[in-house]
Amino acid sequence: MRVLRGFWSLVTLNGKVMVGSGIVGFFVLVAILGPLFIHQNPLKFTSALLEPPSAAHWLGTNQGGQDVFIQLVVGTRTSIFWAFLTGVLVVIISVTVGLLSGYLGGIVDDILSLITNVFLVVPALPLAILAVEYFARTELTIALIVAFTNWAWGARVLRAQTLSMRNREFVTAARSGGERTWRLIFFEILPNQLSIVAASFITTTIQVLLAVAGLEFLGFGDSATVSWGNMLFGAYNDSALLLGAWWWFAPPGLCIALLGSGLALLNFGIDEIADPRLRREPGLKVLKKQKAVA
Amino acid sequence: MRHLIRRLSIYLLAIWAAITLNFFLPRFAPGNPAEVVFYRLAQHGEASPATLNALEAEFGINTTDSLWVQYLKYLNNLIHGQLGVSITYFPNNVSDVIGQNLPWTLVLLSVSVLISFLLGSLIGVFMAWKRGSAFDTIFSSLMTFFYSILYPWLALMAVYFLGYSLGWFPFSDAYDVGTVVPGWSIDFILSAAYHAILPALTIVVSTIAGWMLTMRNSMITTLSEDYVLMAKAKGLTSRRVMFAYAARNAILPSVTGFAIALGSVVGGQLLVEIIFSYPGIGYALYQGITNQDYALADGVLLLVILATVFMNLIVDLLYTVLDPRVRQERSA
Amino acid sequence: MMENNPGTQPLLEVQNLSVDYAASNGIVHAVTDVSFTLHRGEVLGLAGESGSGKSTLAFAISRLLRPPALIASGKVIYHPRLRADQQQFEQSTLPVNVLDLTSEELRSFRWNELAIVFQSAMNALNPVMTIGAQIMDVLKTHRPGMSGEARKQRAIELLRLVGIASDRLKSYPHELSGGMRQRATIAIALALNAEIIIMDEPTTALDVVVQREILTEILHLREQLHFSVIFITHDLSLLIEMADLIAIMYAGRIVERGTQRDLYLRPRHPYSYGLIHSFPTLHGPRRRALGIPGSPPDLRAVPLGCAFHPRCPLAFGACTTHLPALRPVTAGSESEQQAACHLYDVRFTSEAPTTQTIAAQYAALAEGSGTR
Amino acid sequence: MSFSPQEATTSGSEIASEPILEAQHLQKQFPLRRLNPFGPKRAVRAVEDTSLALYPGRAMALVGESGSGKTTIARMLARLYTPTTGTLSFQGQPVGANLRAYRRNIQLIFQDPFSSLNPVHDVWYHLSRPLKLYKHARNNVEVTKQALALLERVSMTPGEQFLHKYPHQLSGGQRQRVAIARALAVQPRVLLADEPVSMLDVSIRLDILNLLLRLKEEEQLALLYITHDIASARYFAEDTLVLYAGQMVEGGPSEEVIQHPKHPYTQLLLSAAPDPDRLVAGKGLAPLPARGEIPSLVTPPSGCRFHPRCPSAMPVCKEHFPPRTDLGAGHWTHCFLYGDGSGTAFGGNGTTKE
Repeated sequence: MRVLRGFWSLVTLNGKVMVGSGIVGFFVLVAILGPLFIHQNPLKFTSALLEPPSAAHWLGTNQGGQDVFIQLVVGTRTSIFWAFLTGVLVVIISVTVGLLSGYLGGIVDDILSLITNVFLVVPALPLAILAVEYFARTELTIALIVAFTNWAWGARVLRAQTLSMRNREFVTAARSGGERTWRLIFFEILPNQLSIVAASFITTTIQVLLAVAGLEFLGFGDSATVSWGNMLFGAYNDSALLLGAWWWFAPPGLCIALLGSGLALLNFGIDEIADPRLRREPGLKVLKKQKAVA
Repeated sequence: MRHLIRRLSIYLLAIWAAITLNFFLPRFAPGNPAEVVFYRLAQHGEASPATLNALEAEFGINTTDSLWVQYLKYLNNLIHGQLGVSITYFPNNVSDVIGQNLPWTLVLLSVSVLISFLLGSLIGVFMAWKRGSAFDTIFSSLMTFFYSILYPWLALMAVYFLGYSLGWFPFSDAYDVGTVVPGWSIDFILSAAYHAILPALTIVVSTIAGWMLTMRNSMITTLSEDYVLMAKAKGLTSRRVMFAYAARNAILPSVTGFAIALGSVVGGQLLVEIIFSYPGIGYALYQGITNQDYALADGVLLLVILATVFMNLIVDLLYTVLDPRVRQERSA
Repeated sequence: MMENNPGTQPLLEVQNLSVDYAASNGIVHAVTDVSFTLHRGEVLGLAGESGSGKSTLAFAISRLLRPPALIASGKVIYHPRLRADQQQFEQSTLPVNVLDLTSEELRSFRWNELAIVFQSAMNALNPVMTIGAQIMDVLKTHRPGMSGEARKQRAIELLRLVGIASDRLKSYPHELSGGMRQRATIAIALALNAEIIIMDEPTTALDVVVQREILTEILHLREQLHFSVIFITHDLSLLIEMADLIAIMYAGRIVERGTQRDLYLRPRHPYSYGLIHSFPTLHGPRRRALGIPGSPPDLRAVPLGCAFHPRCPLAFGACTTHLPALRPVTAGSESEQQAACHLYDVRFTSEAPTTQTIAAQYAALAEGSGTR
Repeated sequence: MSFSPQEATTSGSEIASEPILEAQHLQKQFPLRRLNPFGPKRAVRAVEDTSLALYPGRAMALVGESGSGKTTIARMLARLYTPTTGTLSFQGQPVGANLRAYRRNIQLIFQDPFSSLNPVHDVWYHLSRPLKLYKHARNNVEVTKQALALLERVSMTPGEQFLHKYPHQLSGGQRQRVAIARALAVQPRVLLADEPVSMLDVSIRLDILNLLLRLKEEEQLALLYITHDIASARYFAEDTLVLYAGQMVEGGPSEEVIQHPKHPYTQLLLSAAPDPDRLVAGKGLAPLPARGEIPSLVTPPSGCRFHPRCPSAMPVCKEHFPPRTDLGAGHWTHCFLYGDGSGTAFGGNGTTKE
């Protein structure tokens, strides 16, 4: 109960966090519960070809007569699942690299930051295409390759943070008190970086969501799976544009943008909580009426 | 100097890593890409056993050369600009295809990235300066939505609504193929500009939010610095305080961010070109991918990586000019 | 050029100034009902600990407060004088309320009449602009008629004035040592011959030797250029050596003010006494000193009555209920010493305590804690 | 009242006990990274040839400006830095590789109580770690009991009220008390206090200094007090050692060093220190005998590093670092103006007191 209340107060602390978690929460709920209400194979072909939205097909049908709404709901689960899973994977890599590189310094840091910098310089999408084209087209391949090409940014941020924190006096104090290195890293430094890790997880998830959808759009996805990116691939390849079937390609992209906005809001909110300078002060409204302030 | 040499070594390593990855991946990947390509060529009726041999050499199959010899040969070919033969545009060389498409990409990319960066940063400056105003609130909301938009989707929407339905702008090709001839004529330039509007708009809209956000946050942090307060206390005009003191410093993290974001912008550009059938290297890449034309696709990707690394170097140089602290380290 | 004796003509009168901070859990009074007068050519010292409101007061006077701070009430009256040598922000000698200036008037008031030296020169200088450019910036804005060459000459002259070689004109702030940077900010402050220079802990970040050099420099420049100084610091021992008048702040209010001599030799407010004796001495007997028990108050919960009463060894009943006002410590004396303490209010005490009485009470307190 | 600094300020000969911690010829260089591996090796020469000894129940002050190497010395004594050369011995035994055993006896107190406590941990956690690490407490019940006792010892009563507070809920003085309690939890014999009050409000500084003095007397702790404020060195420590740019310039009984400074740098430091008594004596700010700032320690001046600023510098000062000259009563200095007739006396009474 206390945990729940703590969570609630955290969420309501900041307007952006509130709206953001509302949006993300909605999509997560759809991803978990949505498919339970759908008893139809989303890939089933019917004879109702290219129908615009109607009561029977809320978002119309595509060229194969498949129901776009049903695909969207089922795709929500796939897309969110893989985005979050990849996000977690990326964060694990970046936290490990960032903390080790920043804390240990020396030759370990030299090597790790060199690799990090190389990955920062190389554009992620072309590198991912280069890597993905020779492998089997599955969602897992995409997840692994996206993780492989997107971890560097988070690692760089965490390294910089760790580096500045390593010389903070409380770490030196704990060290001179006789604490072991792993305890210094995980009990003294890491807890202070949770907001950064959270922010980096969210930013990464947005990146990953877009990167996965981008690769799927290029046709590297598993065509037997329904996801937002695969829907876009299908729509584009089957000339939805020329057929004028906006209901086919608009919804999946909109969902990506909305989920991304929700995540972005969460992220901005966390930034504001962590850096009070970004917060809007409550007294601002009063102030405008005050003549004496420049 | 130190700083630049360190950066240079990173760039060289990045290029080497990309090239090496490109060499080894097809050799260790499951299956035989040479055969795939060969069968595709066979469908076009352009395959002979000699072609298969050439292809197998390219992918390192059925060759007596050791891996190292192959690697060195591959590097040698690269240095001489030989990226192999394209199947899609058979019998053209990949380098010729890229050479034809590259200018379109470069012009479109540089124009739209510059507009996006400058405009986004400028809006960010004003958002921070007028924090809490209607201007800030409206752009903040827009920024949140466009922050995480998928390039190809935005492109599809633009093509469908602004191009296809309303018919305001052309939405395929880089110029009116039927009526104008490429050259330095007014007609051609106007036509090219007209055709570039939608793709450029797509790139600007999908990247601008990032610059706005970076600049706004950085500017807010800078505005609370003492030197901005002192500039105000000195009685300088608002414009001077805002630009010469606050924005001039706030732009520094933005420039660093610019380098990092370049990669994703370039990736986005490739996708946008596909949707607009814009004859840049993104379009060539798509041809390569859909036709399993590995030589073409890999050539484009390598070039893109190389170009991005090069642009990073330019941004680094720019940063050195902008920040005297780094400049001093260079001379030290 | 200086036709009046220092200390006779009022230059800046602060009247009942209050500054509030709008915090999420209500309003915090950072500065409450502060009044004082700065005369021409005077060095006024403002001393206080963190949270005493001394810096907020300085920012309020110069109208540089940032949200969520706001000026709740009060006036800051500035008495301009005609100066033949330069452009004036207003062509009259009528007093003006700085808080009523329009933004254009304010812009012209700033630096022409009032300049500021900030605490950390490293942070107060624009890191991407040369020192010279930051000086010439002021001249360009406020002296539009000046030629580029004249601006440059003036900048060199200013740097020389504070002891910086002219070849430093093209240096960036990070290329200078800490002491040099602070000198450069002083040079900027002198650029327009401002009447008032507010110095907000200008030497706190510096080492003792450099600190002393710069203080000597400031006093020397004042002799030459006749500006007035409001000098803000937490280090009372510095003020005693260099200020003409000292005001001591506690929890947003002035609790005592007087000449430097009076304050050092005969502090009247128990807080002033405690603060002066919080500094170990270099000479004389080494005796146990106690400082002041307890901590400065949290401004979100300032004690009722006199804010100092929980820490005061001489507190009595009235201190917990009635707010003391500043009043002369000895009725009818020519000295300007004033203290906000009920011990000097005939309504509460028949006989005002001497410094010795306060010392004895503090000593008793030390005795008590020694056996703890 | 147990405080009587004068009694403790005895001449060096009366120190009865053996030093508990002794440092001999400590030197520390921080190598700088080189771009060119064949180029000259560069290093920050932070501390040169420093020897000092700490005694139980006595305090020694290290006085110097920023860049003088005082913090580096403290961190070498705490073995947070490994000395480049020199030896450390604890109770006559050389300090070996077992740092945890060493740290059982030596504890450090930091300058900034706002950063020396971890913002995510409460007071109980901060005190529990040393108690558990050094096995002074076996379980959480014992930790709580001992934590309360520790809070009591640093005058934070009632302790229950503070036990579960986080650093941001405490005032600066309270945080520094918690930091001291954390150091005491180890049950050390030596406390190294690195500017323990310079970040605190003026009025509560003496309170913390008095607390440390009480601990020194009650528990016979050996104290090293690092400060830039020479007046507080006089208040706090029996002995004072003055550092300039990584070199020891003068040392001895505090009263002796401060009232009769011999080294030109010590004299400069004293004339720059705020001294309201000068106001009473007559005219305001006294002119300084020298100007300038501490030189770069990457390319420090040769010989005595003070020579470029020294008003009495002689050619020999550029050549060598002066040897130690004993001035009697435990007072010594490294300056060519004294001893061996290699220079003339400086600053009036150059002779020793005997």
